[in-house]
Order: sequence, then structure tokens, then C-alpha cells
Amino acid sequence: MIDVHDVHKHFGGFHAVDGATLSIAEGSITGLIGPNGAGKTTLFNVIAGVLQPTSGKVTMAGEDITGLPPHELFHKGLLRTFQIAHEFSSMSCRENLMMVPGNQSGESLWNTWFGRKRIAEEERALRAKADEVLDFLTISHLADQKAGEISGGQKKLLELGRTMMVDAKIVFLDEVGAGVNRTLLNTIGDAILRLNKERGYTFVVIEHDMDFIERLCDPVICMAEGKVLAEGTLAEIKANEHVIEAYLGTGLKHRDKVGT
Amino acid sequence: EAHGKEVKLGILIGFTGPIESLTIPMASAAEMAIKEVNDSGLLLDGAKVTALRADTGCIDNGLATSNAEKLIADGVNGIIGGDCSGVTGAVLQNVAIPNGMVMISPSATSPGLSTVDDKDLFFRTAPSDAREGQVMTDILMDRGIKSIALTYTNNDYGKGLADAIKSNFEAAGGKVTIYAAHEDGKADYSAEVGALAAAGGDLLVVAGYLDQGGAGVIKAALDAGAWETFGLPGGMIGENLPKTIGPDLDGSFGQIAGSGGEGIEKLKELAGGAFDVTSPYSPESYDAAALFLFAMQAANSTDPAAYGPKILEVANAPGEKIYPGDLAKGLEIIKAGGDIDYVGASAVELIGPGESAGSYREIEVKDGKNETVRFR
Amino acid sequence: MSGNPYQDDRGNKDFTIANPRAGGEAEFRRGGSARAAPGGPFLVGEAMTGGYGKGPDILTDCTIAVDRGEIAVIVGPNGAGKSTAMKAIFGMLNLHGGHVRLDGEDITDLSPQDRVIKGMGFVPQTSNIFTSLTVEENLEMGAFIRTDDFRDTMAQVYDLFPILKDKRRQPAGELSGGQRQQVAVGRALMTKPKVLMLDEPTAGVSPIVMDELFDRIIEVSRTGIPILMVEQNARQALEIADKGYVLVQGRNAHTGSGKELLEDAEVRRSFLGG
Amino acid sequence: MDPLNALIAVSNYVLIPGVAYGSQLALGALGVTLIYGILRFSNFAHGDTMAFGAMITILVTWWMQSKGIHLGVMPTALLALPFGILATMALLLATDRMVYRFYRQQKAKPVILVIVSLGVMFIMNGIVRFVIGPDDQQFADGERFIISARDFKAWTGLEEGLSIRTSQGITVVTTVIAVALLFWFLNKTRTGKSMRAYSDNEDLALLSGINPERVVTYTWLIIAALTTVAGVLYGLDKTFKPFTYFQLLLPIFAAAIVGGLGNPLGAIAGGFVIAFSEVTVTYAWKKVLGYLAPGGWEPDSLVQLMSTDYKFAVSFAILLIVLLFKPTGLFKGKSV
Amino acid sequence: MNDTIRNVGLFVIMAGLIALVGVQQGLNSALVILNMGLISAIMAIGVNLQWGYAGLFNVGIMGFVALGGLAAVLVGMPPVKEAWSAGGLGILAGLALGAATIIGAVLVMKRMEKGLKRSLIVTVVLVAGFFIFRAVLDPAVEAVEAINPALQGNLGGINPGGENYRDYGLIMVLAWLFGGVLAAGAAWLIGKTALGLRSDYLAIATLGIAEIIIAVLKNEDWLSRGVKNVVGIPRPVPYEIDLQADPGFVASAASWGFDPVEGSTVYVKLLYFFMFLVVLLILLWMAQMALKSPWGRMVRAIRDNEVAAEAMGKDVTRRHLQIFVLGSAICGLAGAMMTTVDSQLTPGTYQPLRFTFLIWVMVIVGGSGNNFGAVLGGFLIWYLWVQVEPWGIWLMQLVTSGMPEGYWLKTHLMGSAAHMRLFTMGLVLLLVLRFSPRGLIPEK
Ligand SMILES: Nc1ncnc2c1ncn2[C@@H]1O[C@H](COP(=O)(O)OP(=O)(O)OP(=O)(O)O)[C@@H](O)[C@H]1O
Ligand SMILES: Nc1ncnc2c1ncn2[C@@H]1O[C@H](COP(=O)(O)OP(=O)(O)OP(=O)(O)O)[C@@H](O)[C@H]1O
Ligand SMILES: [Mg+2]
Ligand SMILES: [Mg+2]
Repeated sequence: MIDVHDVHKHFGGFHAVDGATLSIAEGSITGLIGPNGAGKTTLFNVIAGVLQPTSGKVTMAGEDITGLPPHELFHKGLLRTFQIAHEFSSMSCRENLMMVPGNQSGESLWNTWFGRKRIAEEERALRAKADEVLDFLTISHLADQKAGEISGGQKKLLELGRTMMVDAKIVFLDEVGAGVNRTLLNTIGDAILRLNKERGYTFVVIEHDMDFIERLCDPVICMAEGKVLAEGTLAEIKANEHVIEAYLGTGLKHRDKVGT
Repeated sequence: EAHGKEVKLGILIGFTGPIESLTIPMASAAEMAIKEVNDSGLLLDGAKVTALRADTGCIDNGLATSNAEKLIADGVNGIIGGDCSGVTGAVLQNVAIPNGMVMISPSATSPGLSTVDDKDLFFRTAPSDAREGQVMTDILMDRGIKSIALTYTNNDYGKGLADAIKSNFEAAGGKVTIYAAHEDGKADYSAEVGALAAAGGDLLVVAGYLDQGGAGVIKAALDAGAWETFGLPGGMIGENLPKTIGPDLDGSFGQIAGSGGEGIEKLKELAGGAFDVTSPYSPESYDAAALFLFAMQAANSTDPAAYGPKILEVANAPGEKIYPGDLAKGLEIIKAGGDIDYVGASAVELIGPGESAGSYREIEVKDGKNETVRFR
Repeated sequence: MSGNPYQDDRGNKDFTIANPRAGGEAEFRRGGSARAAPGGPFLVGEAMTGGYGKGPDILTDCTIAVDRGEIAVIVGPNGAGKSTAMKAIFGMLNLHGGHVRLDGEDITDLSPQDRVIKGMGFVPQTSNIFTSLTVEENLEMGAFIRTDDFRDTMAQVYDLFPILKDKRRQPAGELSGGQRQQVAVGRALMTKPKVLMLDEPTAGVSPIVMDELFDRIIEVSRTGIPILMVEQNARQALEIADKGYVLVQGRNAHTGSGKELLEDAEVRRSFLGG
Repeated sequence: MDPLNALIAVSNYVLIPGVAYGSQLALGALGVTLIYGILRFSNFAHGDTMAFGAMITILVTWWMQSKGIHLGVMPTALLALPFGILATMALLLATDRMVYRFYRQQKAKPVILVIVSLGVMFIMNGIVRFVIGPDDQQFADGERFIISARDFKAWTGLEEGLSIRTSQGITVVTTVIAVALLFWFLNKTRTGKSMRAYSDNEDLALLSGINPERVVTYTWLIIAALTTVAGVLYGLDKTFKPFTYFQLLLPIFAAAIVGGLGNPLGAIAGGFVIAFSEVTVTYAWKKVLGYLAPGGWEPDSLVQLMSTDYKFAVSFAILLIVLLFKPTGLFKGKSV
Repeated sequence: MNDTIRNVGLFVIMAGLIALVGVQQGLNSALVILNMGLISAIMAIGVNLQWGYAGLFNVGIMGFVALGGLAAVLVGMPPVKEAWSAGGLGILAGLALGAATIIGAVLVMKRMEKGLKRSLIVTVVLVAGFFIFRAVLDPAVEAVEAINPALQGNLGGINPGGENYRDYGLIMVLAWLFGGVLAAGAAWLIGKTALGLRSDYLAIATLGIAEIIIAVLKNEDWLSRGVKNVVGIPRPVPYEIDLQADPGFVASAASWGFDPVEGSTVYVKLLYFFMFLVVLLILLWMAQMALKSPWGRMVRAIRDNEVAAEAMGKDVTRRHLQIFVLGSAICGLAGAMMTTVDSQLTPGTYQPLRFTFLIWVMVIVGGSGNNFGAVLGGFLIWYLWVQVEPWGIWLMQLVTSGMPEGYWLKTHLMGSAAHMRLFTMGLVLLLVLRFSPRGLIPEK
């Protein structure tokens, strides 16, 4: 589906992504893990067109998409969420969702003056769909709240919700779990699995919560220092010494405190 | 006709905006003429004249028109103004002509205003640019100047005057090495002086305002050592210039409208220290106010339609010459059925469609003072 | 777009006439003074009621307390008001009900900066670092109120988070998400606080760093500093907690020791993900 | 061939005026950029604040002159400067208390503050004209030149003169000192760092125990000093007239933007870019080329890229080109 | 509902204020304020579209307004035949060459690989093009400007009326549209280069382009006489003196109780009023419709968070360009209307304070992000701009009332009373913002 070939991204002298090569199979839920600062988000941004790679190539279904602007990638079916939530803060949550689908006829100025009937119909359908998504995310009570005034976790949900408004091919999720209540995270996980099965979405998931990764992801890719460190099933990765040393660690030292 | 006991004159000039520093003396001068008339008690059997000030912002057509409408609503009998040619045109076309109101502008010099079909409602006491170009050329030629650099303030006054100087001077065989505008009120004139100096020339003629960009250009030129003498048209003649620049200005010369200097001296005497009579256009403002009141006296009416045609009559020969301070005398003569030739502070002489064609004083700066060396 | 996705969360609002950096959210308050109110736990927000600006009440009659040597953990669904409760305790929003007491004094009327001087340290959930200052300057700002020599504290922080030492001359805004979290905690530790409040300190950090952080938190609490934190990694957090609060819709839903809560089936199902 | 005269001509008409004007703009832009960085808005009242500081200084200067207090070859205004600064500090603090603080507390969007500053500008505008009137005011005294063109020609026997005014000298020296002080203050002192921290993240500054009101006060005090110095130096070098101070706003803003808003280094660079682009692009190279060309051959035309009518337009065009290659300004516009 | 009542109330108060002017200073004064208020409101809508809805910071409003003024000349005035035969073709050829140079340079930029060679060729094309351009243009300009310079010296416009061009007043409606088109063209050029870069760039670009437009208007005499102004631009309404001479009109005015002078002046202003009102209502309707639709939602999303909007498939740059062009066109339209009311083009009047900052004040005080707010702001600020002058004088009289006649301070203070206009303006501005910091009718 997506092939990343020897991508480098340098900030000044710092090599945030340093020759990453990986490929993501169609229909998979690929986990991307790695220590803080490994270059995961940067790689995401390169693939999603937010950053231009210093060198390297990204292809999607064989087509070169290196450096395409994000809005064009969207229309090719590539969506992403942000690690730091990027909600439309002055709009209501429902509007946040309704704005997503592309090619709405109401996005042409001409139609807003002379094609109002068609717009009204489309809007009704969109609204229904948005409400459905809100319901799914258990935040329908926030439908009319401004997105800037909801809690951090709720913003994350909203971000995920946006990807559900269209038929995406591949969705990049940057730490959906951080700051999300675990019960809710389970719901999100269910949603991801369902989207993957029923609609055939491909997912790439950055996450630090191993339970979450374990439930969803196969395969898992571990990055470190801008390169791919290891690749395989989670079990393989967990057994990898380098990964343990760089990323997983060996658990709490102050075990004595636990359980007192 | 029964005379109202009150005559109202609007003073519609730019109290704020680019020429704000000129307008206070202008208004004071006009109000001094009004006071003089009031003190005499002779106008229309003891009518009392009041002045209403209103702002044009100098460059704000919308504001000027609004304020003109306000003056009309307040029942003015005539408008002294506007000041900058732009707003003057707007007020003339949109307020004065529709309302049949007479305007006498002390400072709008743009030739373009002559083309407005003004229904004989528009007059000006400021002399025309074309005439001054000729006078300046004569002075330059007499002094043996062969080439000049010419800079002008970038508005209709500066441009019109500079055009006139340039065409006259070139026709007389002189050479204009560079012809460049400067904007008033800007922060820095190094660029202009650099370009002017590079072009060279015997003399730098600055067709600007003495307390605006003009002074800035001269200062910068002197400091850089580019020129030591300057040609100074009317807008640059005033006490403030030698005061600002200092002794370095000695030897510079120019001309300003004024007959025999008598008028302006009288105005100065009259004003005492109340305001600066040499400030540009303040003599013209005094004269504008006086013309209104004489014309009203002559028509024995405050109706613009009635006194309008009289303005040319009182301004021009024949008749007894009237100077500042003589307003009472003038009113008396008119009342007695005599004729006056108002000379005023700026040598008023109206030609054609009500424009001034004054004579000029040739000025040279000596020991930090503007001295009149001859009349032209 | 100038590249850095962390900094460039700017929309396209104009930056020429107005600086895009979000202003503070803390409500303005004229600092009052503290009154003696002896007894009770070391830090307690008692029956707090209040919300943002003129909006609805987010907290209703909510009580949170922590005593010396204790770790107290607040858990709850997203939007329950956990962060709001922390801000309320720190004086960043106007309460219209309840009290905050610290070390035998009623500090309800104190301004946030006075609370810092009284010894409270706080790491907010979002925008918790100075992005344009270097890492080292961030730590120095943490020690702003200290007049003594803080170099050894800084060394301790660097020991705890070695990556920060490498990046200490780099603007903190250029760090990755997890690195920023480390800077934020480091900044709070620099105050040498008498009580430490952490809003989701482990959000987005890798497992190894998370373990380190928890270790350090335990260590800090052992020195007698009470710690109040909000956590979504609730299971781990409750494991080390002496006291746990479950907030739902701004109210105390369950309270108990960490162990009790962990064992409560209802709590597990609804809030800890089964 | 006469390269020496060519060099002198260029120095006299391009370099020296450019450096002096550039320093004046830089001082102004520095203030704009500080307010932008720390208080988060563009202050349209900046030009009029400069006028106010200069006005007080002028009034004190006149009083001193009337008492016979002089500073030898230096202008008396330098002695009066501290009074001007003090008065401006008082004015700015009062304005902050009466106007800006309210909006800060309301968490008003910065653009509101911009418009508020427009209101403040109108009011200061009125106050200055009220007190001292709209006219030109003279207050410079002391020795006018360090080197005058006439003396220079006499000494060197060269055809071209070179003049350096005292005010130009003072301007450049003061700018260097002010800039160095400011940098030291912001980067090395505790207060300076706390100002940068506040500028970065208000809430977090609060959580670090920084008193926001104190930061704001310090900022205004520094601004007062900077604006008064800038205003007085400008007045000494050119002339004092309220209207021109308002007009200064445009080049000052342009300088701050091209340098990268919020960045003090940028403000300085921006000042010089603007000043030099104004002076060089419209310069007529005729004379210089005349000196350089062999055998006294002098070009006929002015060899001027653009007439001075387009001085402003050209300097803006240059800004556009600079920004095309450096979209964030010469120095990355960031916080202080 | 509550909000609606409040907003309607605000408009009613505004209407009341203007009506009060009518009572105190006459119908004409009120109508002048009303008409300029309408034009201001239109400009405010344009700026609000750009800033309030899209967050685009345009500090070059003045330039677009001035282009509208230019359009009024280029459409409304008759061609100067002598000038056209003297140098018309030369000027057209020169301009074409200039355009060709720039297009050539852009093409080279697009076609060639980045590198030293490209930069060199682009530079050569530009420099050579510049000199050829000047060589063709300059003599033609000189020839044109030599034709009757005191009164003409320009090429004139396209008014077919010749000598009687004033009879073709309705052509000015076309001029308004052309003003919009001209401004839109300039905005497109700016937007093409500036949008998509950081927004500081747009600010400086608009600031610069406005200065450049004014510089061209002031210095290119062949175009619109430069600083010498163009007077006597025709108008789409009858002339008052013609009405005064028309017995039919005088009779009907009398039946309404007006004398001919007042009747004619009021009538003309009313005609303008209705024309402007129609334009305003059409624009307002269009803006409201657009903003309440998915288009408006998309625009708000872009303003809120450009990065996210881009990731959600919205072409941010294109949308910005569209809005920037539309907003500027509205300003151009208003500029042409204003020049029509003035009957003259005066390049010297275009000052940033009046035409950029004042419009900004209108938008912010009215309430950015709300078209009705912008309209209200347009009226209110314009009203204050012209009406606070007497308040200032009144205030000064109050202050000086205790002082003896002729006392220096009194003279001084009364002398500076005019400056109270700006002072009072500032005070009012601060008061409005104090009690309604998000504007009078805030964004919902
Ligand atoms: N704009 C930038 N300038 C300089 N360095 C940067 C920039 N953006 C990121 N970096 C550096 O690049 C490295 C990789 O950052 P990235 O955000 O990709 O990490 P990550 O793998 O997503 O980490 P985390 O799990 O903590 O989010 C970090 O060390 C960071 O400091
Ligand atoms: N600045 C604000 N203004 C108005 N309402 C707010 C603001 N911040 C949060 N809220 C509201 O307060 C409620 C509680 O928010 P809070 O941030 O305290 O939740 P939380 O428990 O910390 O959630 P999370 O786990 O997602 O961080 C939310 O419903 C939110 O809508
Ligand atoms: Mg990341
Ligand atoms: Mg929270």
C-alpha cells in the first residue's frame, strides 16, 4: 500500500529521520513504536505531505506521492490524525465532522447562491452521518459544544471521528491513546478493528501503550534514532534485545512500593 | 432687503492632516479680518460676523464634504476654503455648486480647478502657478543661473509650479538637470538629496512647503554639502525657514506674491504677535475673508447669488486701494457708493474665472532674514 | 507552513499585528492573603464548585486531598473535570464554592504565583513547556522563585532524563512529544516543591521513560513530598497510589486507596478498561 | 579615473545617511518587536509614543537652555533625555493601567489590543499636538557636525565633500549601546529571562512563580526608554514634528517585519535593509560613474534605476523579494 | 432571540443617531453621512470577509480602494483623442512588453531546473525587458503628458460621450464593476505570490502594493493626471442645478415642501442612497448565504487550523486566494463608488490612516466575523469620524470656560480644538472596546 524508501529528514544538522525504509501492507494494522524522539511523528509528517523529505521516496500503490500537499493526499484516501490535537476550535464538534467530506457541492460559491436546494439535501445527510459518528464515539452530548472547549481526550476522539466521515484507504493515527481513558481506548480499538474489517481501511498506529498495540497490531515496526530498528509480530519485537533496551525497559524498579 | 443681524462665514480648512501646521495661522488671519470688520460695526448697518471653523483633514474628501454640508446647514453665507485642491474640488462640486454657495480658497492652486464649471461661485486668492514659473525664470536668468536641479512637493501645487518653472526655464535656454518629487511629512530625505546631488546643477530649486518636506530637503542638502544656495518659490518664503536652517541659508533667493510688500507689512503690524503672518496662505486667508465682506457690502446682501458677482468688482481696479487694517475705510467707501480696489495682504488681483494674478516680491535671505530686493 | 509540526499549530491567523501565541487561560485574580486554618491534610481542595468564566460549573462539590508522603491519583473519563480540579487547586480559575488549604493555611484567595511561593509545583496537561526557551532555560525558569544555588537540582534532573542533557541548548519546542513531557516534569522538580501536582505526566512517553517517571515520582514522594496526579495509565498509577479518586462529571464518584479501587469491579469496568 | 572621489560621494550620499537612518529605524523597530513578542500585539501608538518622549525632552531642553545649562559640543537634549524617559515611563505605565490591563485580564484576542492601540494612538496624537502644537520645533544645539563637507573639502582638497553630523554619530553609538544592553538583559538576567518566558507561555510563567504584572511593567519601562531615545535622536537628526512621527510608523513596521517580527536581531537588520533600499535604489549613479569612468567621461543620463518618486514603492518591492527567499523574515520571527 | 433584539436595537440606535443629525443639521448632512456610511459598510464587509472569516490580514485596503477610483476615471472620462494619437499605441505597446517580460521570467522560472543558470537567465530577461520597456514607454508617456498638461495630459477613459460625456452618467455603474475587477486583478497577483507563504508576507505584500499603487497613481500622469487630480467625473444621478432649472422638479419639490435648492440636493443624495443600499444589500445577502453554507464552514475551519484543514482535503491556498480576491474586489467596488460621489479622483487623499486603519477599526469595533457587525461598525465609525469634531470643541469650551478671555492657555487650547477630533475618536474607540471587547455584534 505505502512504501517508504530510504527517507531522510534533517533539521539543520540533526537527522530526525535517517534512512527509514519500510512498507505497509494493504489491509493491515501496522503498529509503529519507538522511543521518544525516534522520528515517528516526523516520518508521519513526511508521508502525509506536511514536511518535505530531505531525500527519499514515498509511494502509494505504486504511485509516487513524495511531497504531494496534504489536501491532495486526502483525496487519494490518505488521512491522518495529529499527536497534538488539531481541532477546529471555534466550530462545534458536529461541524468539525461535517466539514470533512470533500467535493461537497456547497463548497462552491456559486452553489451557495444559486444551488441552495441541493446543499440543503446534502447537509441533512451529512448531519445524520456526523451524529452517527458522534454517537459511536460516545460524545453526542458534545455535538453543539465548541471543539476548543472540550477536554484533551475528547479532542482525540473527535480527530478519530473525522477519519470516519469519508471512505479512507489508509489512516495514520498518531498516539490516539495518549491521554485517553482506557475504557474509551478500548472502544476506539474496537472501532479501528471494525473499520479495518468492514471497510477495509489500512491503519498505521503510533502508540506507546503496549496493551493497545497488542490488541490491534500486526505487524509492528520499531524505530530508533531515525531508522527502523526491528520489524515483526509484537511477540518478536518484545523479545528483541535492542527494543527492550531502547524502548520497553524492564519495568518499575521500586517494586517494593507497589502493593503497599 | 432686511438684513439679518448675523453673517456667518465658514472656515473650511485642514486643521488636522498633512498641512495642519499651516492652518492655525490661516484661520487666525481670516478671523482677524472678521474681527476688524465687526469692530468697525459698518458692515450692512451693523451686522455681526461670526466665523465657523470646520475641518477638511486636507486629504479627506468624505470628511470635507460632510463638514461642508454641516456648514450649509448652519446657515453660512460663504465659505473660506478649502485648503488642499483635492478637497476643494470635492466640496465645490458636491456642496457649493448644488447649494449655490460662494467659496474663496486661500490656498488651492491647482489649474484643474479652473475647468470645473463653477457657475461663478469659486474664487481664489492664491496666485496661479503658471505666473510664478515665469517670474522665477526671470529671476534665475537675471542672476546668471544656467542649470538647476528641481524638486517639488508631490501634490498639485508642487507639481503644477514645478511644471511651470521647468517649461519656462527651458524655454529661456536653461537646463533642468533633474526633476524629482519629494513627499511631505516623510521620515527621511537622504535618497532624494542623493539623487539631486548626483544630477548636479548651479542651484537647487525647492518647490515645496517651508515647514514640510521642503525644509527637510534643504537641510539634508546643506548637511551633505551638495548645495549652498537654493531657489525658493512662494511656499518656501517665510520667517520660519531662515530660523530653522540658520545662517547657511544666506544667499538663497526666491519670490513670493505680494505687492510692494506694503500689504504684508501692514498685516504684520495688525497681527502683532498673535500669529505668524508669513506662514503660507495666511495673508491669502485674511484677504479671502475681507473679499467676502466687501462683496456683501457692495451687494448690500448676504445672499451668495447677490454678492457673488460683486467679488471681482471689489477686488480689482478701479477704485481706492485698500490694505489690511483699512477694512473699515473700505466698507465706508462702498457704503457711500464709491468703488474700491482691494489689494490686501497678498496683492489681490482676480483675473479670468476668479483667479489671482498677483505681482511678486523678489526675496533674498540676508543675515537670517528674508529681504525684499525688488518687485516683479 | 514553516515545518515544525509542534510549533506550527498556528492556523493561518495573522502574525503581523498580533502574536499568534495563545495567551494564558488562567483567570485573572487579584491575590488575597492566606489565613491560618490548622488541621486536615497537607493539601486539600474541599467541596470545590466552579467552572470557566461565566460558563456552567464543571466541578460540583468536589474534594481532593493529599497528605505528606502520599501519592494521590485522580482518574476518570475524559472530560470529567480532572484537569479542571487541578487548576482549581492551583488557583487558576475562580471558585464560587469551597476552600483550598495548604499546610494549615487557607489559600483560597492566593494568586497562582503566590501559591508557587508557598511551595506548590504544577505540571499542566497541555502547553507545559516554554517552547522558545532552551531546555536549560526551561529548567532555570522552574527555579525562578529560588534564590539559592540550584545547580545540583539541575544535575539531578539531568540524571533522571539524560536525553535532556544532550539537548539542553536546543529550544524545547523542537523536541519530540515525549521529550517535552520530560522537560515539563523537570521544570516542576526544579522548584523543589513542598507538594507536586502532575496532570498526566506520562501521556505519550515510551514505556521505559514511563517506568522511570513512576520510579522518580515514588522516590520524590519518599522524601516526604506529597504528590497529586491525574493519570490515564490508571492501572499503573493506582498500583503506586496511596489514595485514589474517581471523578465523574465533576463529582467524586469513588474514593479509596489505590488497591481498593483497583479491586472494585465497577471501577475497573467503567474506568480502567476492564 | 578618480575612485577616491567616487568613494567619498557614495559614502556621503548613501552610506552615512543609510547607517544613521537605519539606526533610527532599528531603535523604533526594536520597540515594536518587543511589544509584539512580550505583550503580543503590534503597537500602532509607537510613533506617537516616540513623539511624546521627544516632546517632553524638548520642553526640558528648552528650560535648560533658558537656564544656561549646556553640554558643550554635545546637544543639551542628551541631558534632558532622562527626564523624557521618566515622563514616558509614567505615561506608558498609566496607559497600561488604564487601558491595556483590562484587555489582558479579559483575555482579549491580540487583534483587539491592536485596535485598542490605535485608539491610544489617536489620544496620544491629540495630547502631543495639544501641548506642543503641530509645528516644527527646534531644539538641537551644540556642534552640528563632526566633520562638515566644507571642512572636509578644505582638508583633503578633494572635489567631493564628506559630512558626518554629530546627531548621526550619537545615533549610531546609542543604537549599538542600546542593542547590546537589551541583548544582555534579555538573555542573561533573571528578569530578562522571565520576560521571555512570559512571552512564550503566560500560564506556565504563572506556574513558575513569575508575576505577570511585573513582567508587563518591566516591558513598558524598557519600551519607554527605547522609544524616547529613538524619538529624541530622530528629532535631533531631522526635526521634531508630530505628523512625521506618525508617518515613521510605516517604515518602522516594515523594518520589524522584514527582520522577522518578535526577533530583536531582526529588527536591527530590518532597519538597515529598509534604510539602504530607500537610499540606494533611487540613487543616481551618474556622478560616481563619472569619477570611475576613464578620461573624465561622464554618462549623459542620470543612471538612476528608478526615480525617487518610487522610493517607497521600491523599498517595498525589495522587502517582497527578501521575503520571497526568506519567508519568515531575515531572522526567524519567534519570541524574544 | 435575545441577541437578535439586541442587534436590531443597535441598528435602531445608529439610525436614531443619524436621524438626530438630520434634525439638528439638516437632511443633507444626515444623507451625506448615511451615504458615506454605506460605502464604509461595503468596505468593511470586504475586509471582514478577509479577516473575520478567513484570517487574512490585508493592510493594503487603501490600494484597492484607490484602484476603484482609477476605474472611475478610466471608465467615466472621455478619451483624449490627441493623446491617443500622440502616444496611446506606444504606451499600450510598452505595457504589453512589460507584461511579456514578467510572463517570460515566470515561464523560465517554471520550465527550467533550479540553479544558477536559471537565476542568470531570469535576471537577464528581467533586466533586458525592463530597459526595452522603458525605452518604448518613456517617449510615448512624454508625448501624452505634453498634450494640454494643465488640464489633461492623460489618455482619458472610455466614456463615449466626448464633449458631452457628463450626459452618460450611468456608465459609472459599469465603472463600479470595473473597479471591482481591477482590484480583483491586483489581489490575484498579490495572492498568487504571497498566499501560501507565511502570513506576515501577505501583510507586507499588501502594505507594499498599496504604496506602489498610490505611487503609480501619483506619478503616472498619462494614466490619471497624477497628483494634478481628475475633476468632473460624471455621475449616475442628475446634477442639482439642472434639477433646479427644471420647472417640473421644482414644482414637485414644492409639493413636498422643499425649496428648489434643498429639494434638489436631497433628491440627488437619496438617489445615491438607494443605489448604494441596493449594492450593500446584494453583497450582504451574498456574503451571508456563502458563510452559512458548507463553503463558510470550510472557510472557518481553515481559519481555525490551516494544517488540519489541509489534512482534511481542503485546498487552503486556493481558498485563500478566492477570498482575498473577493474581499479586495469589494473594496475596489466601494472605492469606485466613493470616487463617483466625490466626482473626482485625488490620489493625495489615499492615506493609510483613513483608508486602511479606519476600515480596520470599523471591522473590529463592529465585531469581526460578523457581517452585520461590520456594517454597523462602518456606519458608527464613519459617523464618529465626522461628528466628534464639535464634541471636541465643546469639550474644550468646557475646560476653558473658567479662564479669562485672551488668556494664553485658553487661546492655545481653543486653537488645538481641532485635534480633539482624533482625541475624541480614540476615546470613543476605547470606550466601545472596553464595554464590548469582541465588538458590538460579536461572532457567534
Ligand atoms: N522542527 C524541528 N527542528 C529540530 N529538531 C526537530 C524538529 N522536529 C523534530 N525534531 C527532532 O526530531 C526528533 C524526532 O522527533 P519526532 O517528533 O519525530 O519523535 P517521535 O518519534 O514522534 O517521538 P514521540 O514518541 O516522543 O512523539 C526529536 O529528537 C526532535 O527533537
Ligand atoms: N477552557 C475551557 N473553557 C470552557 N470549558 C472548558 C475549558 N476546558 C475544559 N472545559 C470543559 O470542562 C470539562 C472538563 O474538562 P477537563 O479538561 O477538566 O477534563 P479532564 O477530566 O481533564 O479530561 P481529560 O482526561 O480528557 O484530560 C470538559 O467537559 C470541557 O468541555
Ligand atoms: Mg511523536
Ligand atoms: Mg485533563
